Amino acid sequence: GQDEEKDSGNGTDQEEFHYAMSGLYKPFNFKEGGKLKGFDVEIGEALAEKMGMKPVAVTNPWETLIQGLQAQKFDAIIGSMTITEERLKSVNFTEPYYRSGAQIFVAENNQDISGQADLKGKKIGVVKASTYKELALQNTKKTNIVEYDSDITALMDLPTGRLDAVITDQMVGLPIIKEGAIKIKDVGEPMTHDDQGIAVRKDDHELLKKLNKALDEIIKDGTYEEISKKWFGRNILGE
Amino acid sequence: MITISNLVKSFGPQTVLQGIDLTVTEKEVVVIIGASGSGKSTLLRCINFLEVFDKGEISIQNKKIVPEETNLNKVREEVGMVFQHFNLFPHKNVLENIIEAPVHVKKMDKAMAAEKALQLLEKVGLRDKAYAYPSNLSGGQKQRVAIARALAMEPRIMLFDEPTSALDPELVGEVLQVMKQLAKEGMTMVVVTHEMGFAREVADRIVFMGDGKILEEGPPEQFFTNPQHAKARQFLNRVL
Amino acid sequence: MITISNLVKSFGPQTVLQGIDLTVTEKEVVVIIGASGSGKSTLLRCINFLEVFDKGEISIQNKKIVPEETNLNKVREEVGMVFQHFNLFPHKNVLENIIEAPVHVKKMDKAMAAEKALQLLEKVGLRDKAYAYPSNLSGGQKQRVAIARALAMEPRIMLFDEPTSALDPELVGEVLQVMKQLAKEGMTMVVVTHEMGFAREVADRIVFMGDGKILEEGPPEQFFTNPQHAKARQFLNRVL
Amino acid sequence: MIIILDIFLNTLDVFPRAALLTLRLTVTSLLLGCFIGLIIAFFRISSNKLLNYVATVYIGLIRGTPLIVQIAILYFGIASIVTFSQFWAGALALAIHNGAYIAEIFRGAIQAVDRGQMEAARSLGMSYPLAMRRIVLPQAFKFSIPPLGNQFIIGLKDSSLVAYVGMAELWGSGLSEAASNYRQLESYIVVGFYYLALVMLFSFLLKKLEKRMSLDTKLLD
Amino acid sequence: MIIILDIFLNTLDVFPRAALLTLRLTVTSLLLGCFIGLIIAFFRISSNKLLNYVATVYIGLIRGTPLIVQIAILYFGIASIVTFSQFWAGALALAIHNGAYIAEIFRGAIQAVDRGQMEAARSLGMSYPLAMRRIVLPQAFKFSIPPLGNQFIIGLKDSSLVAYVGMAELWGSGLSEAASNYRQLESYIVVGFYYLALVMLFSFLLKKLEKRMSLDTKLLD
Ligand SMILES: Nc1ncnc2c1ncn2[C@@H]1O[C@H](COP(=O)(O)OP(=O)(O)OP(=O)(O)O)[C@@H](O)[C@H]1O
Ligand SMILES: Nc1ncnc2c1ncn2[C@@H]1O[C@H](COP(=O)(O)OP(=O)(O)OP(=O)(O)O)[C@@H](O)[C@H]1O
Ligand SMILES: [Mg+2]
Ligand SMILES: [Mg+2]
Repeated sequence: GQDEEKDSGNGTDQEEFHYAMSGLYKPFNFKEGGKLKGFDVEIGEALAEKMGMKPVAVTNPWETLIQGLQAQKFDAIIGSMTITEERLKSVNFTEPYYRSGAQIFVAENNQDISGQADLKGKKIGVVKASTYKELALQNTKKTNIVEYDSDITALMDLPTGRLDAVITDQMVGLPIIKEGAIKIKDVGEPMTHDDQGIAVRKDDHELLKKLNKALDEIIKDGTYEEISKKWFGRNILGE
Repeated sequence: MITISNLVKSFGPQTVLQGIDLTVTEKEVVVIIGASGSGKSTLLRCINFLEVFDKGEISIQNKKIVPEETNLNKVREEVGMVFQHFNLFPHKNVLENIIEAPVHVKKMDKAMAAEKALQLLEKVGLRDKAYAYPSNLSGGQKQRVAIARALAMEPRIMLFDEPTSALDPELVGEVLQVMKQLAKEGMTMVVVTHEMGFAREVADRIVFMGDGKILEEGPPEQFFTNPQHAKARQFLNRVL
Repeated sequence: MITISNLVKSFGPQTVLQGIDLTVTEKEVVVIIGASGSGKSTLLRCINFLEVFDKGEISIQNKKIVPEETNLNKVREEVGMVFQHFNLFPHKNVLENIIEAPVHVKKMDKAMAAEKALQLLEKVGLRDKAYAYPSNLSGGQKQRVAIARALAMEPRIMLFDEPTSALDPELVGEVLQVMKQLAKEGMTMVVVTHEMGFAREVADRIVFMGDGKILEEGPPEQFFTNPQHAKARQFLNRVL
Repeated sequence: MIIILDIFLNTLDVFPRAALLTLRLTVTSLLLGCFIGLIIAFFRISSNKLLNYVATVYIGLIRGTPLIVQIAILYFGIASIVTFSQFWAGALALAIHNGAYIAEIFRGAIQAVDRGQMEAARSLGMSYPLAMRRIVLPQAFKFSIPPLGNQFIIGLKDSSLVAYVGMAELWGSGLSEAASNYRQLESYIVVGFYYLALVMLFSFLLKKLEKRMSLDTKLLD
Repeated sequence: MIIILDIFLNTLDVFPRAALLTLRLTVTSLLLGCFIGLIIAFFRISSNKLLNYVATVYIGLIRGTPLIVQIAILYFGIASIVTFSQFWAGALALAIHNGAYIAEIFRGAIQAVDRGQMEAARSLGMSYPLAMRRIVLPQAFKFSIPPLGNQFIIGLKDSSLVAYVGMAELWGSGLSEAASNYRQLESYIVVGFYYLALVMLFSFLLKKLEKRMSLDTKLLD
């Protein structure tokens, strides 16, 4: 439990940096053997080091991440959150820490859907409170959209036939296809190019400044590239 | 009519019937008496195969009944039973109680069954209660309905297990009256009762049970005036 | 000792006590009798303030008790009560039952309370049951413990509400014996009972209640041999 | 307060429909659950050791694990055999859950019917199934009305857990709503009121039914 | 089957610890719940109209809405007043939920103690609180052991719902595990077994306790 983290490392008197994610978004953030792992987790650790703080990664349900941030349950969200106008009303974002795109995934044996044009009237799964819901709405009726807690659960429901397609980040689906863990495939071009940012509270200008500075530093000194290569085999910062 | 030989029945370690031999002939009225726990009810329930017995034989109408082979439901149609606690069906009215089995077991036409039920109710003096529910009847009325219900299946034998002992004293008479009438009409009856007056007046034979055995039997005059077995004397001293 | 004047008590629409006037003097034994439902228990419970009465006054030891102003717990310390159903505390043994109130209400030293409790048990003949639990006592023993428990608070008055009517007949004597002893020692007592023999022998005065009123009172000799009120005569005819 | 009222008014196109879905889900799963429950109850009272064992294990598994775990397992487990729509997958999961509890209700009710009723029926020549159907079950049914009603209300609340598999019933809609208006607390309170209203409605109907029944059962002896 | 065993063995560093957290959560929330329950039970039996009303509304709200909705509301509601750690926020939410059910258990148990006990105690000069504490409550406590044990088992299973607020107890860990090994069904079955083991353990302990208690209560009259 995260409650134990407070008393875990009092050897140093470093200030703690609590950053949150859903923990259900492999390979960006997920738990293995009870330990949080993934790209987001390591970015957070690298940033904390630059800021001279002690990193503490925590999980929180995706749909309540912003609420949790505002309730001061943690200091920042490093959870693969896309920067949107809507979200900017509630929180501030750092510069993008990676760029990705929304991708359509379908069951491996699906022959009907080969791109965005085929989504009309299809049952589409997305994660709750995601930007992908808006994308889905552009292509199908509201009643055809099924919302999940986790992208992985949504993808799992493709082979069962309960869903025709899932829209989520390309980086989430591609490793699964590579592992062959769920029988799915990606179709068509990425639908968007999204900037992913680190969210902080609106009034927390100091942390925003420090995070942007630290982000710049890890990109410049190659730490970022190292982490990115480890998880994706390439640099996902993009342009 | 009924021939029982060497009937043995145990509940767990306790042997409740220890080899009963008993014959009941056509139109005979046999009254079984004995102390509480002596096995009277168990014997009656065995005759109706409501209890599975361990050893022995029961023949009804000269046919040996083997529980595994015989359709016991058919046997039970021939053997009516009246219980101490009436066991009327509370969710059905008096008429429905009576026609339930004729209609659903004998597949009798409903209207015909109802007509016959009303005749039976007439006979037990409850014609006007045909549409009452059991909860609105007195104990004596309930028991008379229960008798009519059993008679509706036109059984050849009627078993009564203490039919009056759950009744207020002032209601006992009306039930005994119906039973006497039945005996007079020639029904074969086996009656467990504590009503010694009834036994004396109506029984053709008294069977006295103790400890799961028949200790003494004989015509009522002889049994009541000159009981042979010590336990019978003791019992009579207590109840008379 | 106790002065009750114009006591009125209703339960909903039913007026159970319709203006009771009664005085009990020091060391007097008053026995209240009357038909079931006449208000005897209610009167007793009012004296102990277990019931809130509607009108009237009760003074104890010449002090008028106003329920809102007086510490009723203090009053109850002075007025012991024995109930028909004993109401022993089942999770405590006999000794603990007796010392419970002295220790926790009067803050008496535990050892001292226990010593006194043993003396009281001696008095009611149950010294050897000090460590038994209520469930292992007979009804008569329970009631004697209940009396000892009430006495342990050293009350000035003892109220008894049918202390023997929940007992098997053969156990009534032992409880009455203890009560007689108590009366002989000069305890002020108000007793509701159906034991006419006890009333006749021990009472200084009989109070006869009917319909929530005191219909007649007087010394037992006079009351039992020559009752004035028609209802009293009727009542005595029934119970004697 | 104003925010809550605001959200309430703004969601009038969403939540009432979601409440209907919740109701449909509840009623469907309870009816299916009664069916399962009746069968399992017969297994429990049967003298057949195997049937008995099946019923005991089933009830033990269901009562020994959280509903959310059961829903998750059934949702994916059933999918590997046959594909149901989301609604039916959810309803079936709830029905299998409720079935265990309803089985115990029916068993209790059947055993609460006086043994003399079965004996009297048998002594009239009725077969066991006939006696069960015509004499025992109608009486048992009356005994089971109050606990069944209670189970219905529990089932209504429990249906919120199928939001986990993405169903847009009341709670699922509440989650979506809150995620898009960033007013979690207030949105959840509005959802809570919908549930409360449904539960109160059902408690009320239930009490009426019970009163009517108890008038009827005055006829019982 | 092999996959299940595999997952079981691979998660031996996760799930047993998660099970412990589930236990801690359950015990903490039940103890807190007993405390809340006792107070609310007194409110319910009190003659004070206001306290009575408070208790009735509290119990009605809790029993009229799904636990998941309550957890969500309390998690964010409490957060807007005072910040608790995740553990305490979850435990408190469960406690407030269980408190309502436990209050009804205690109320029933107190009312099951013979009225004569209170009267006898009062007649000996004991004050109401003293009589309640020394005479009525010890007896009520015995009556409430079986339903409390039952509530404990319900609470154990219900604790799975705090996974919603991100706690890594059994079910939360199961979700995480499944999201990383892509083996949902099998992971959930493993979690189910952990719950089953805990529930069976507690049922067993409970039966022992009840047996011991019933030996004790032979001493009651
Ligand atoms: N179903 C049962 N299981 C165990 N023991 C039983 C059962 N039915 C009866 N017995 C026992 O068998 C013995 C005989 O019982 P039975 O009812 O036949 O006696 P009875 O002569 O009818 O007595 P009563 O006059 O009290 O009705 C008793 O000791 C009784 O306890
Ligand atoms: N708590 C109560 N609520 C309502 N009515 C009550 C209550 N207690 C007593 N009564 C009614 O008050 C009347 C007098 O009761 P009470 O117990 O004082 O009579 P009693 O003379 O002691 O009778 P008994 O000899 O049966 O004990 C009765 O009609 C009774 O039903
Ligand atoms: Mg018998
Ligand atoms: Mg009285």
